[in-house]
Amino acid sequence: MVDLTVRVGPTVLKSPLLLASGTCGFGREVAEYEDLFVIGGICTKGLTLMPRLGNEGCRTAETPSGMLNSVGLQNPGVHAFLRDELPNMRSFGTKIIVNVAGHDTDDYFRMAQILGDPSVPVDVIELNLSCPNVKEGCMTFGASEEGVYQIVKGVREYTDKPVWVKLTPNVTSITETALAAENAGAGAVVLINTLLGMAIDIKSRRPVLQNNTGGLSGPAIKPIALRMIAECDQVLHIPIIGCGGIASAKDVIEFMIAGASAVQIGTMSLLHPGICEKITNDLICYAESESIERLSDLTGTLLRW
Amino acid sequence: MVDLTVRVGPTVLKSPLLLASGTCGFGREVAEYEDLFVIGGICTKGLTLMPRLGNEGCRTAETPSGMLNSVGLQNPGVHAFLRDELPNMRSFGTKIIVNVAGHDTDDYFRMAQILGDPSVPVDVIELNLSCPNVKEGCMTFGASEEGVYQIVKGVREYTDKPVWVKLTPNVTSITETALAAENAGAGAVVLINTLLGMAIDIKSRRPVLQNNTGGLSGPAIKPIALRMIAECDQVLHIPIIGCGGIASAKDVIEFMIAGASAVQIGTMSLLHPGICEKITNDLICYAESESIERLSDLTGTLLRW
Amino acid sequence: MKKEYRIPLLSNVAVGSATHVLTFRSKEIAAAANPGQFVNVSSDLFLKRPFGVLDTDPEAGTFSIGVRRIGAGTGYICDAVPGTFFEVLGPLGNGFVFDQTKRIIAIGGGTGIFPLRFALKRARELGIPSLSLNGFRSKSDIILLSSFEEVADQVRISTDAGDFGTKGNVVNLLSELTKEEMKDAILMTVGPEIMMKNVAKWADGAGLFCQVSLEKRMACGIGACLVCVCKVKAEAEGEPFRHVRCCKEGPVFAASEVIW
Amino acid sequence: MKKEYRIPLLSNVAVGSATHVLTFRSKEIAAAANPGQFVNVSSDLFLKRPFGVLDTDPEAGTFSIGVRRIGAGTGYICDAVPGTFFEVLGPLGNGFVFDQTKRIIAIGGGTGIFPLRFALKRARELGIPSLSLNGFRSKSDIILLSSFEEVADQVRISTDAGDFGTKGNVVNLLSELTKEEMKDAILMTVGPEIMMKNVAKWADGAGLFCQVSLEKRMACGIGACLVCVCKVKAEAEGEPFRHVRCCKEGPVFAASEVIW
Ligand SMILES: Cc1cc2nc3c(=O)[nH]c(=O)nc-3n(C[C@H](O)[C@H](O)[C@H](O)COP(=O)(O)OP(=O)(O)OC[C@H]3O[C@@H](n4cnc5c(N)ncnc54)[C@H](O)[C@@H]3O)c2cc1C
Ligand SMILES: Cc1cc2nc3c(=O)[nH]c(=O)nc-3n(C[C@H](O)[C@H](O)[C@H](O)COP(=O)(O)OP(=O)(O)OC[C@H]3O[C@@H](n4cnc5c(N)ncnc54)[C@H](O)[C@@H]3O)c2cc1C
Ligand SMILES: Cc1cc2nc3c(=O)[nH]c(=O)nc-3n(C[C@H](O)[C@H](O)[C@H](O)COP(=O)(O)O)c2cc1C
Ligand SMILES: Cc1cc2nc3c(=O)[nH]c(=O)nc-3n(C[C@H](O)[C@H](O)[C@H](O)COP(=O)(O)O)c2cc1C
Ligand code: FES
Ligand code: FES
Repeated sequence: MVDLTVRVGPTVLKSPLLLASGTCGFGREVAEYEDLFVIGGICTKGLTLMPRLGNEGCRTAETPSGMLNSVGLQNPGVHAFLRDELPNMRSFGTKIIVNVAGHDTDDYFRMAQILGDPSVPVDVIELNLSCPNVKEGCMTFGASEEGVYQIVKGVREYTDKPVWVKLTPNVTSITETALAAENAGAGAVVLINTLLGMAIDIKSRRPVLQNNTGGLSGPAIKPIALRMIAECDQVLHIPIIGCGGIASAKDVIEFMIAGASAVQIGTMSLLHPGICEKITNDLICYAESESIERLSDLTGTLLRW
Repeated sequence: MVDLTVRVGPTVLKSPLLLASGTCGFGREVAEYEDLFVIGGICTKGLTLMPRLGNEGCRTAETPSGMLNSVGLQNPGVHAFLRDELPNMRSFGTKIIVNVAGHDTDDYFRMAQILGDPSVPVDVIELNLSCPNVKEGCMTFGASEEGVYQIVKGVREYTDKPVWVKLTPNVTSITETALAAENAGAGAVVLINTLLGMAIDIKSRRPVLQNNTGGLSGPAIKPIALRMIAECDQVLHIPIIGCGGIASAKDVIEFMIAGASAVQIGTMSLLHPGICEKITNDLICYAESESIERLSDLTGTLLRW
Repeated sequence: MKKEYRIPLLSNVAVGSATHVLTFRSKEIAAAANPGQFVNVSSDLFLKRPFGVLDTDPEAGTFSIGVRRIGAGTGYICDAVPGTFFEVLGPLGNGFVFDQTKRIIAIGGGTGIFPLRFALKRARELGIPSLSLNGFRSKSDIILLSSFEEVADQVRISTDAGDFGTKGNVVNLLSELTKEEMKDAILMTVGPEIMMKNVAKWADGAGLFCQVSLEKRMACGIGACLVCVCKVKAEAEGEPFRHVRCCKEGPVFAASEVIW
Repeated sequence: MKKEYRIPLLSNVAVGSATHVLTFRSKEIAAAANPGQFVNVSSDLFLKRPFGVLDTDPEAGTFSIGVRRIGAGTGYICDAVPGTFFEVLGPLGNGFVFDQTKRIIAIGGGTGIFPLRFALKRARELGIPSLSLNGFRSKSDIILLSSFEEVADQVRISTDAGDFGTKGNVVNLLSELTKEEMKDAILMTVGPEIMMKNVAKWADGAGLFCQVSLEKRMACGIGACLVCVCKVKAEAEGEPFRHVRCCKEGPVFAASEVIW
């Protein structure tokens, strides 16, 4: 039987499949549909230091093969998370990746200090430098090399836990921000967060989303994610976690071939809870029919023309 | 009856519908399916100074609600175009927008000189600073303010004809490159060209496209195009031509509300030749049911939250 | 473990000009659904569409929904032929609460009448007296009248046009209620937001407990993505309000909680 | 003016394990299609799929295609039930040339046999003697044999497995031809690229004119987008080669032009 285990630096995941931040809350709901014990890990909804109510009004719009969201980081704050959610999450028996977002560099450092403490049972800190739906912080940092470098470097001083850096695709050169993350000590980069988009209601002549813009996710963005991963795979020395529109085992294989050590499933797991089980089964079938012993052998095997 | 006429600076178009560059060749094929006399104009396949054979091998891949192409600017060169295609194009009775692409700044200047000559019957020069499928030039220029400014400024010295600048969405800030175009004297900006993407064949572990990457077009990219147009509409003083995934009259209206004075239809006209006639009819119905006298009144009427 | 079902459409019956009743086979949903809960149904578009459960037949293992044609998604669903397969999640959310209910007044408008039909049926099963008040634009828009008469003790109709029942909207029907009819009654209302808001206001004035079923754009429908939140009153001090999930904590809320 | 047709599927017949013959109603396509031309057919995916025309019935106003199940697009098409509507462009491209043809040898493999069936039918109508050589993997893969026997003067089969006809591939069939049979013959070949390449090589050796039908990924199918180009010999000096559109200048080319 194929070995689904993958490594992301020091972190060993039971499977390359992770649930993406913001699309599985803190796992409670998806746990009713999916055996989380067999997946690689679960990324929490983006946490901030203080609780956030998120954006008001309409938060989603449907688009061709995708959706826009502008949740705006609604979350209970890091302290309530530790108290009310983490113990339950630990019971899933899978890796817990905590997605953190800040207004300013200090926010990131303080959260890294809290979550990075060895006594706090979280496995990985995922720095969200890419949320397009809040006015301050986040994507602003992720859009420049300096922003990424500064935050990752700072965070590294507060924790020895693996730090993954989730980057925004809304940049001219993804390799530059990815390299900045690597140089600052990131354990891995996560590619990609959502692309900034808009939907318009022609009746009211208003943006459908009350935040005016939102993040585009789903299969529509898959070709962009694949390209960015393949680009980064040529220059990075740290692992890449792929994300963006993954809907099938075939997609997972494409992302791994492009350079991903593991992948995150977001929108399609939202729309089809239980999808990880199906993808896992299909990955096993594929590996058996292709006589692949370790799925991780696929990573970065792209043959360029 | 509604007035479909729109103005793009000094250029009066019979309708806001243009056929996008590269998706209608030089109009010969589409003229068999579509009455080009009633549309606003037709943008030629990207021309280069010398003929180009384009990329070898597979040039297209299907993606969810979109496609990748890597034609690589196959074209007969500007001289053969003037001799073999332009006379026929003029017979369509619509505006001719010539899309030009160069290896280097000089290429653009020379083509502007040739096409910008008052004796050459082309109406508009569209500078393609955004083709992702050629190794040199094009997108490299369009990705930076300086690149855009330098080329547009230079081209302006060679011609008095309207110069539209087609920008790449593969940038951190579209308003910066758009403003650079405006400051350099562009008559309009065209937003957007394709997003850089990749597709992978898991059997061969190779990119489907022999050029490795290609440009993503079609409805998948529509939300990104809309957002970029709405962003630019807030800062620009020159007109915007919208492009990206337009498939229906509703889409045209959304693009106009977001800020577009006219729109280009690319991929969906490829897949459904004859679509302009349908969209035109639907636009007329819409305008009548909403008592809109001039369709151009829609432009830039977005009510932000 | 819960799952996304792939189930066939058994029948599709047009009721009124732009409304269809669709019946699906699903033992599990038929057995588990409660009034006010909804199902999230696929179409040929990207996101599923939420619809309140209209009826269940646990013995036959079927359930039905009423669908008004609005846009492309409901268009696809209304046009589907029996035998077509759909991906369906459900039953989802929290429905109406019937505990200690002595008398029910169900107030519906638009597509809101569908879940109320199920609530009235349940009330009948529980032996709770019920009164159904439904508002329509005009006589020709009235649908499912006999179906409501089957399950409600009394059915009253208002029409904006005044060509059937009371002229005006459902609030006019409410204001015609006798003291007797109002006594100990619990209100359940589903319909356009403005209607529910007015019903809630009326209920507040009348001192009656009122449950409302809110509608928000949804993606997952199971509480995972937070795109469907409703604004409700704060619990803790200092909080201006709370954002709760329409699909998980709702869609039915106590009207007194809702910030309109 | 040409147009994109929206036409119903009339019948869908499985022929062999993974191959279907689908018949559509379209007076226009039935009247206009020539052998070797193709139609571009929608599915539930983004791009249309190209298929060679297998047969036409201009009187009934119908045409048919043969479809081998390959991926999601052909899967959708093979599973479609009669009554389903498809968007279809066609007939497209340049088909086989019959001018001054004294004798035809049609050499097919895989899905290539479908357009050849139409070419043989046309040859019969034109009174041109014909010989059909089709290669299959094994006896159980042989399809449409009687249909070819209807229209070709002679039909010969090769199977890789050797359990029917000549053992080996179609080139083995070619090498068995007599001088008589080869005399003045024009070859028409459609099938896997490697097969056509070998046939073309053989034809070159034998001094016979050979037409091949190439397959490239397409988007528009009408010549507007340039994604489907084939590499053919240069015309002008200094040109290394030319890129011509499979969908417009092709799909049928003189084998001697093609750069494999
Ligand atoms: C809990 C709940 C129960 C519902 N019950 C019923 C019912 O029993 N019968 C019925 O006919 N309708 C019901 N609706 C409304 C129904 O979901 C919408 O009419 C439908 O989603 C419209 O889809 P569309 O593609 O036709 O419209 P479009 O306007 O094209 O849809 C665009 C997007 O907006 C969303 N949307 C549009 N209108 C609504 C709405 N009113 N509520 C939520 N999302 C919306 C769609 O889901 C889609 O994502 C219910 C909605 C909710 C939230
Ligand atoms: C001129 C021409 C005539 C053809 N005639 C026939 C015929 O008569 N019968 C038949 O069964 N098949 C024929 N084919 C091949 C048929 O078009 C493909 O098998 C089909 O497109 C595969 O689609 P899919 O979604 O099942 O496969 P996928 O591999 O999933 O398709 C992915 C993409 O690749 C393209 N593609 C895949 N294979 C081919 C191919 N061989 N040629 C061109 N594009 C391809 C698809 O169109 C699609 O865009 C013909 C192809 C061409 C170009
Ligand atoms: C509703 C929603 C909420 C999201 N919230 C977050 C978040 O809090 N933090 C984050 O890093 N990414 C967030 N994302 C982005 C996803 O984690 C993922 O990067 C993106 O959706 C692309 O992957 P997909 O196409 O598989 O969804 C969110 C996405 C969606 C759809
Ligand atoms: C096959 C193909 C070829 C294209 N060639 C060109 C080109 O030569 N020059 C150019 O500026 N844009 C070119 N484009 C980009 C389109 O003009 C358009 O900007 C883009 O496809 C987005 O619009 P759409 O989604 O409507 O297709 C090409 C697009 C496609 C699909
Ligand atoms: S729709 Fe996802 S939380 Fe309600
Ligand atoms: S498929 Fe568009 S030119 Fe051939």
